[in-house]
Amino acid sequence: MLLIDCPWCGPRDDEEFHYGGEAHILRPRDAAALSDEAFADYLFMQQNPKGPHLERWSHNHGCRRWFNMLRNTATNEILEIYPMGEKPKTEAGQAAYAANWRRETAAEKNALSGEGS
Amino acid sequence: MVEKVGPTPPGLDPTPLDRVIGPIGGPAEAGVVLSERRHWGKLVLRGEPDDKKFITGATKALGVAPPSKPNTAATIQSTAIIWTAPNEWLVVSEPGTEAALESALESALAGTHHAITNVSDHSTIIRLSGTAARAVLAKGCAIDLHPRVFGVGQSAQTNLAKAQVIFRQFDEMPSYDILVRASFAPYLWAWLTDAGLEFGVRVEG
Amino acid sequence: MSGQNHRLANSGSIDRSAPLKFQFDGQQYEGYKGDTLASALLANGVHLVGRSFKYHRPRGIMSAGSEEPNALIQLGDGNRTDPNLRATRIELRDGLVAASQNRWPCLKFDVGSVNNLLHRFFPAGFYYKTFMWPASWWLKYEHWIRRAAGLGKAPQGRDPDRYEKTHRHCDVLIVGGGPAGLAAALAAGRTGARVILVDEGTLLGGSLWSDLDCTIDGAPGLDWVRATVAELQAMPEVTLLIRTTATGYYDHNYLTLLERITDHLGTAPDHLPRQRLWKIRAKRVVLAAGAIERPLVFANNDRPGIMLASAARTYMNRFAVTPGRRVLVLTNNDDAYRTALAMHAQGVRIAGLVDLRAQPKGPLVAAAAAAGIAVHPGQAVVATRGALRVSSVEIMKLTADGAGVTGSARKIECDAVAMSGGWTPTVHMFSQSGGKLRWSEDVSAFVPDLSVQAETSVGSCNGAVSLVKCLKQGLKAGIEAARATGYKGRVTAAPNVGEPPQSDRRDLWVVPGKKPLGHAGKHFVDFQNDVTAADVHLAAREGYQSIEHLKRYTTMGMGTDQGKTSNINALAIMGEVLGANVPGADVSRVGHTTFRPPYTPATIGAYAGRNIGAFFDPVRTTAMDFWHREAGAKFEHVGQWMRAWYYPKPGESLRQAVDREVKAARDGVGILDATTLGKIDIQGPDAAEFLNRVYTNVWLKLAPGRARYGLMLKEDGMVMDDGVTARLSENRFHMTTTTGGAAGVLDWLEEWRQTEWPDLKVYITSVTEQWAVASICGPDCRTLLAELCPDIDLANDAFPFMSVREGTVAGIAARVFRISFTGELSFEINVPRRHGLALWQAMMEAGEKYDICPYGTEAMHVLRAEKGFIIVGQETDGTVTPSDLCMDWIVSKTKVDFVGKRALARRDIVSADRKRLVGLLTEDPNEVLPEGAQIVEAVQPEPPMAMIGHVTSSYYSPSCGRSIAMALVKGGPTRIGETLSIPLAGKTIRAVVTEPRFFDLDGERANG
Amino acid sequence: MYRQLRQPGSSNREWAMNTPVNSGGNSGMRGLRGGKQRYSILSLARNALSHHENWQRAWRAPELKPAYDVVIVGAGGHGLATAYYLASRHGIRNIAVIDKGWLGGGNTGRNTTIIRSNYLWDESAAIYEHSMKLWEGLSQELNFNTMFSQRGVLTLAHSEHELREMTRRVEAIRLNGIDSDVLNPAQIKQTVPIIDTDPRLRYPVMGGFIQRRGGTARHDAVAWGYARAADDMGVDIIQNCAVTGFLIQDGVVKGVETEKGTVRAGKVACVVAGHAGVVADMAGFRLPITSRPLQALVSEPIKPILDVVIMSNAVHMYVSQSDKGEIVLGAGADAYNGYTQRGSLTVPEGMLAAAVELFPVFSRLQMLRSWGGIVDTCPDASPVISKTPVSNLYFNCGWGTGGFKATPGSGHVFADLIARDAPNKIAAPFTLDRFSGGYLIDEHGAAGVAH
Ligand SMILES: Cc1cc2nc3c(=O)[nH]c(=O)nc-3n(C[C@H](O)[C@H](O)[C@H](O)COP(=O)(O)OP(=O)(O)OC[C@H]3O[C@@H](n4cnc5c(N)ncnc54)[C@H](O)[C@@H]3O)c2cc1C
Ligand SMILES: NC(=O)c1ccc[n+]([C@@H]2O[C@H](COP(=O)([O-])OP(=O)(O)OC[C@H]3O[C@@H](n4cnc5c(N)ncnc54)[C@H](O)[C@@H]3O)[C@@H](O)[C@H]2O)c1
Ligand SMILES: Cc1cc2nc3c(=O)[nH]c(=O)nc-3n(C[C@H](O)[C@H](O)[C@H](O)COP(=O)(O)O)c2cc1C
Ligand SMILES: [Zn+2]
Repeated sequence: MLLIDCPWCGPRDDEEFHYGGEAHILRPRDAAALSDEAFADYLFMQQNPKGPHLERWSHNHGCRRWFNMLRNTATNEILEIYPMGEKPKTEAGQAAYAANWRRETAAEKNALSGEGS
Repeated sequence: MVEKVGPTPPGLDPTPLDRVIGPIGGPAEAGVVLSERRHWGKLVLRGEPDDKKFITGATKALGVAPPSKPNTAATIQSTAIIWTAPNEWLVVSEPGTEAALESALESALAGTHHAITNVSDHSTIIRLSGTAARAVLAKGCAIDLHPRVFGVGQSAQTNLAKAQVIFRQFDEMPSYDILVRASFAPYLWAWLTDAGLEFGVRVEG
Repeated sequence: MSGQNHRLANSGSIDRSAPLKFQFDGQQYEGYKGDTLASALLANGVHLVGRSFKYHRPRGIMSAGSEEPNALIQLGDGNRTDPNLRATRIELRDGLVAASQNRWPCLKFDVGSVNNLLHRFFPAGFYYKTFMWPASWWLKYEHWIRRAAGLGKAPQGRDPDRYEKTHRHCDVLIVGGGPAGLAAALAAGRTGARVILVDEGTLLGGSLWSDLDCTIDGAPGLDWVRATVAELQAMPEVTLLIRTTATGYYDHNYLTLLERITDHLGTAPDHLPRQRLWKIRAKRVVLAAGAIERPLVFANNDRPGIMLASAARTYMNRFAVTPGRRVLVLTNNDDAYRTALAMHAQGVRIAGLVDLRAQPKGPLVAAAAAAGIAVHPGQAVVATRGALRVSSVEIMKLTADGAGVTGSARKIECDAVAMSGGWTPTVHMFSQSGGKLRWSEDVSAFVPDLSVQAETSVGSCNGAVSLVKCLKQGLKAGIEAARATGYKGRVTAAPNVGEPPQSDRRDLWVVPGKKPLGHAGKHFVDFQNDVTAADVHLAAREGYQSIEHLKRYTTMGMGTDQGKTSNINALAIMGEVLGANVPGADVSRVGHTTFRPPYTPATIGAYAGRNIGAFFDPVRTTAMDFWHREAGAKFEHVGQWMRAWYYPKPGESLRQAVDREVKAARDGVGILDATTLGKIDIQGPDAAEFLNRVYTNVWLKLAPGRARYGLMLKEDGMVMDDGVTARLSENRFHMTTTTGGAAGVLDWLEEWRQTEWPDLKVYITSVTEQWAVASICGPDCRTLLAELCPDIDLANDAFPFMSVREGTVAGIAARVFRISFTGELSFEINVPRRHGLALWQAMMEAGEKYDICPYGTEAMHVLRAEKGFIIVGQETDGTVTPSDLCMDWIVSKTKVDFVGKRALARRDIVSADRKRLVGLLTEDPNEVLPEGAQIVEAVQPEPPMAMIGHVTSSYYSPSCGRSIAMALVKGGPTRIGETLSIPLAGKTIRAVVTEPRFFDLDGERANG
Repeated sequence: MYRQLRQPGSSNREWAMNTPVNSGGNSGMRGLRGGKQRYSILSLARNALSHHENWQRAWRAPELKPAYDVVIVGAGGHGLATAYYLASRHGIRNIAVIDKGWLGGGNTGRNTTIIRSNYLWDESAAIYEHSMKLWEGLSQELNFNTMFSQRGVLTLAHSEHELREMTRRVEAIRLNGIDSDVLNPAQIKQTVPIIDTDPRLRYPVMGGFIQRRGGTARHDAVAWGYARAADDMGVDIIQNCAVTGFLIQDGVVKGVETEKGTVRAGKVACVVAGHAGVVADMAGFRLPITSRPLQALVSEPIKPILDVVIMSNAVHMYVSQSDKGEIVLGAGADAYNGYTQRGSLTVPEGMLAAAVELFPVFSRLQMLRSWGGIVDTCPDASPVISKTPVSNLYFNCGWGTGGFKATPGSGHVFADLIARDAPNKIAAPFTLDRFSGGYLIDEHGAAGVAH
């Protein structure tokens, strides 16, 4: 039973949370231009490392906020928790982030495109 | 063929627990005291905490600043403003006061990005009190309720048995007001009564 | 009956003033309060208590703790019977009824023991090699194998007891209440930290209850225990739990404790649970679980009367029971000398002290000699005798290397054997925590090495042998744990300890016998599962050399004791075998099997707790539920909700009731409780944009006061939910979802808003239960509503189809939607939940003159199917796109993006070959197809047949006067007009493909 | 590239059911073909006389050779079966099966052993039924008693919705030529007397269907039987030797790196279940797979009380009683990725409550041991049997919570894929290109618990 430190509510049992899979998946901006293969990559091909994993969680039985987390899937050790739209700050987190092949957050993506909404 | 109104006290609107609570009473020395708080007003207040206009507006309408500290509730007279998320509060007020409060908030917040939703009927409040209240909660709630950690003025949104709840502690007894969705209230009431069995349960009106 | 003929006259901590009667295998016995079933049986001279799993060999009590492999008991009777309980852990109570297991017809004469005679044919894994011919006979063989296996019997009825669970947090959790654990608790408790100390036994103090030869600060060890416990009890933040086993150690310092509350009371008071599962989140954990003595592996080491030396000492010192009158002690270490001396002091005759060590020395050895005990150094027990209890042993001189014996055998008469093969630290919880073990030559066992959680092991579970070390480690760990959680305190000096010294051990993993291993007698390693040293050799010979293969091939360590007394012996023997064959292989390389929860078997009911029966899953009901019930409705579970399914009049069948309800809804006025639909309040300047992104159709231009039907897709393009959403004002929408989808949709919206579109200014709030909803439909519904609703103009142009108005209905402030799921003129009236019942009653009352008819979910399904409206979850199953539903009209071609858009363009998704929605009309109009039936193009005489689709919805339609069905069929609309077959068991139904719409094709009726 | 084009529109149906089980020749073979000592009642008796001192090794402990025709990564049931069928059906015997641990120590050694073939979709039915047919002669073929026990698998329905889904599945199964009987609550009570069929239960037993040919097998024996038979034909099984990388030249795999050195190989086949993602990563591509803990537990052994396998989706639990007498229980996977072979307590708590709810007599039994495996699940809960972006490198994975039952069939069609470098008709729907095309074989939508 994981003890997850919700950035807002503090430490709670994993039962209160919803696991949202890999973090930092870039949703294609111009999906129409993508091949089926490239789109499948976005849709289905999630990182599945044995070791530090950047993932999203939501405290959905509490404050309903989403956040990012770095967890070692081989030990369940939680290494870092950081807000949605931000990058990890720990060394392990940055290494995991660098190893990701589609590292961009929604905020970054918007910044890239220079548009608001 | 059908009874017009349920065992709801005359002149009152029915609550989700009217047909569930059963007889009022129980041992005087019971470790657990349960009651329902009928139809308290409940407003969901949304707004950005870093928006000064919003905070001042809300403070003006409520008479107290919406708490910025997670897991706490601010109170003013009988009204409690419970932190539920970084941009969300639940305002619990005396029965019948919610409409006035809503319009006071609306006018105080005009021009800010905010939302107010009247959810007075979405949930009901079960009041749990008594020397064993903490032990009863602990049977279904995984968060630490030890007085060193969780005391008067604190609140939590969490699971209690199989229901999602928001509760806050309001005295040292300890006593808690537990907000639970209307349709889960009968389940939770039954569960609380059952969990209180070893301590004795008294039901109050 | 002379009774407790093995009870010592004095000593022990039993309550001699409280004699208790009990029954074992039908025979009456007496014991005392404070006894376990095992100690009471031994007091009565009963050693034979069970039969082994495979060979049905007679077995006696081997231990005094929860590691017991042999003494498994069926306790109690009726619905309160418990199989497989360890006699060593059952507290004696008056009237206790116990029986032995796995024997027939009786314990003394067990037919199953022919297995023992045929043992040669049953080596480890024999069943993998046989029972294969003829192939069809396996089920027959298996039937008998199954009957022979198993141990005790399950109760036959419902468990009358209740079980509870509770959560608890603490700063320091201490597992084990022996000297090490008590010391830790004392140190931590004195700082004011929140401490929980658990022990599975009935008394705190652990081994000090049997090691009476120890002193602390000059006084008996038990004095220190009493003082310590008293001090701990006085600390408000310290919780002491006895009869409580730490069963599991999970991630992030989450542990489970199983407390036995009423078992020892006999009859339990009603208000108390039988057991309670504590779920602890501890900041720090101190493990002080002690050590378990190992048996020695010698020929026929399993006869009743042969037990662990420390157990013999416990029975003597704690229970005032002697296991025998002539006790032979067999040891490879000093500790068993303590047992011999304790017995000797109580006047029990020591038949001999056989020591595997060639030259044992030290004070204990000297003391034994001084006491006149016959010590036989460098000797081994090579055989034992005695049918139902050991009666003699043979000893021989060991060769220098210990691999064999020389000289001639000497017989020694005895009626009990106390053996000691060293001690195995109880590292179960440590290992469960994820900690890494290391082989320690000091104790010849695994000890904690690397911790991975916030935990410390202390005392003999950490490899400490002396009491003083146990105390020191406990005190240190206690204070450090408290400090780590923010409390202040100093390490206190350990008390002065007086204890016998210990010298070296001689590990002889297999004590040699007269003949080669496996040729004469059985050297048991795992007593419960009848695994012998020869079986370990066999496994190695056959290639099952990994410790995990050894375990699974021989079932070593897989019994109810999980190998607590056998694992180290087995793996050491394997290490020896491999060491002989494979260079470099030794015990430490063999490794240990995985430790898993629970530490000892744990009642299933306790893990279920109160989450059964009424508490298994909440049942949700609406504000009008009471009315439906009174009206005699039949209910249907939809998700967690109870919904009125139909309202049969006396004598009516489902079909008759539904026909009537449908007719009323089409011809007069029908009323449905639609409360359970999910409702979401969406507010903010970007609310419309937000909807535009999550729905497939366009939303930006929807005018306030108007409503629109929307379809939500998953990102893979498959239909996820649908519902009508209304624009209440420029920046505010009221969304509805399916009943089952409500929670999921809310989470889905939040996810997209927070993670993908954080810039959108939208607030989302669930209001599902704020509103009670009565939906009325039918030609008369407008007139009816007009009577109750003075302030909304209900005329078509003032309140057009797909719009929303606010007003009062029956004097209640209401949100009225003009939408229709039945195709009829229809209004959905939303009022605050508290008024739901009043609204319903007012409608019923006012509607009486129109013969208003309540209809349930079944009629609703028929009504919508007649119109060809889909139900998510019935027409869809997570693999269906809007186009598959022939709902391309709702998918915007102009929007650049919405969730699921790109997925719809994938090559297999645009294939013409997909299954798409059609209608089906059976050739026989009275034939109603079963929902779920499969459709074929061509019927074959025999399966297999190629299926091209299946029936998703099917009803008798009173409005059409015939059956109707919807189906997903390959090619879909291209097949309209074709006749397809639905081959059912026994008959084939033929049906014509149509549009999936059957009634009111031009949609006029919704206008009234 | 790795797209093996499956013609859209080609029906998967006709071929599905009748593909001969022993395609590839050698049909009807029985027992071992190498020099191994055979197991039988006679050999058992003979060996008893020599105190069992003359039993041969079930498999050798060979040294890793520098090169093989085929290297199989992963000595679970599927990997070993692949080796066995490559050797026995395709005559390829210069094979190494390399495992990082002990053979059979992955999910094969820790599953709840349910075997059935009553799947909803044609493609699934085809492969699981193919497997079932192989199970039916497996002990004899391998000369190793796998204790395949066709005691029946009964799936319960607890609501109107489940009854409807049940009809859909039962009809599909029936038309696929697979056995299935519908039972009403009374018949269910008769079949399983300890089940609570009180209609007032929160999830009352409203009906069910039973596949009588379904059942269980002794999981370890399956791995051992295949290992022994493969070893008998010269296959090298290398234990305690993790594969750490691949030799890839110009998009073609040439061998693997291991803890014991480099091994060259003509073809490499990976069957590493929970570690599929990790191993694919070494080869430089990704799979649509997440690895999660799946937990199971057993009670203490008791005398027989449950003769069939029971599966229930609504209360979320499945259960059988093993030949040794334990009640074997399982449920769904944990919600988050993980390689710890343990999960959250919530899952066992849930399954035990469900078990007591349906079988009140379980309440006083005791849980003996609980554990977890690492299951590799695809978005559609169906497996991947496929070529990959790297030539001559093949993957068989994604069996998730339900691949034990597929062991023989999976190994059989995978061997065929490796030998011919092209999937046969049974394997074709399970290639990786389904994820880009979108033709998924979604077995969780309608089929419920995928065990
Ligand atoms: C608790 C549980 C219950 C289940 N219940 C059922 C059930 O009732 N019915 C059913 O049909 N299925 C069930 N399953 C699923 C089933 O167990 C698996 O699908 C199946 O056993 C997979 O077999 P495998 O041979 O592919 O994988 P595994 O047996 O897991 O074998 C994979 C092997 O690959 C090895 N490996 C991994 N990485 C490397 C590397 N880098 N180098 C070398 N070797 C490596 C591993 O050590 C392992 O031995 C269950 C699974 C679990 C966990
Ligand atoms: N070689 C040895 O290891 C050896 C030999 C003989 C005597 N001793 C003596 O034994 C004593 C050891 O003291 P200690 O405190 O380490 O151990 P202990 O055996 O005295 O106490 C351990 C306690 O832990 C409890 N326990 C174990 N697992 C548990 C669980 N999962 N849940 C709840 N309770 C559990 C047991 O009931 C026991 O009371 C010392 O006096 C030492 O000298 C040691
Ligand atoms: C069908 C089945 C039956 C089992 N029966 C037992 C048993 O009787 N005793 C036991 O200790 N473990 C039993 N186990 C569990 C194994 O001991 C072991 O926990 C499991 O295979 C996982 O391995 P691990 O715990 O070593 O990781 C059984 C496992 C399975 C799959
Ligand atoms: Zn939170």
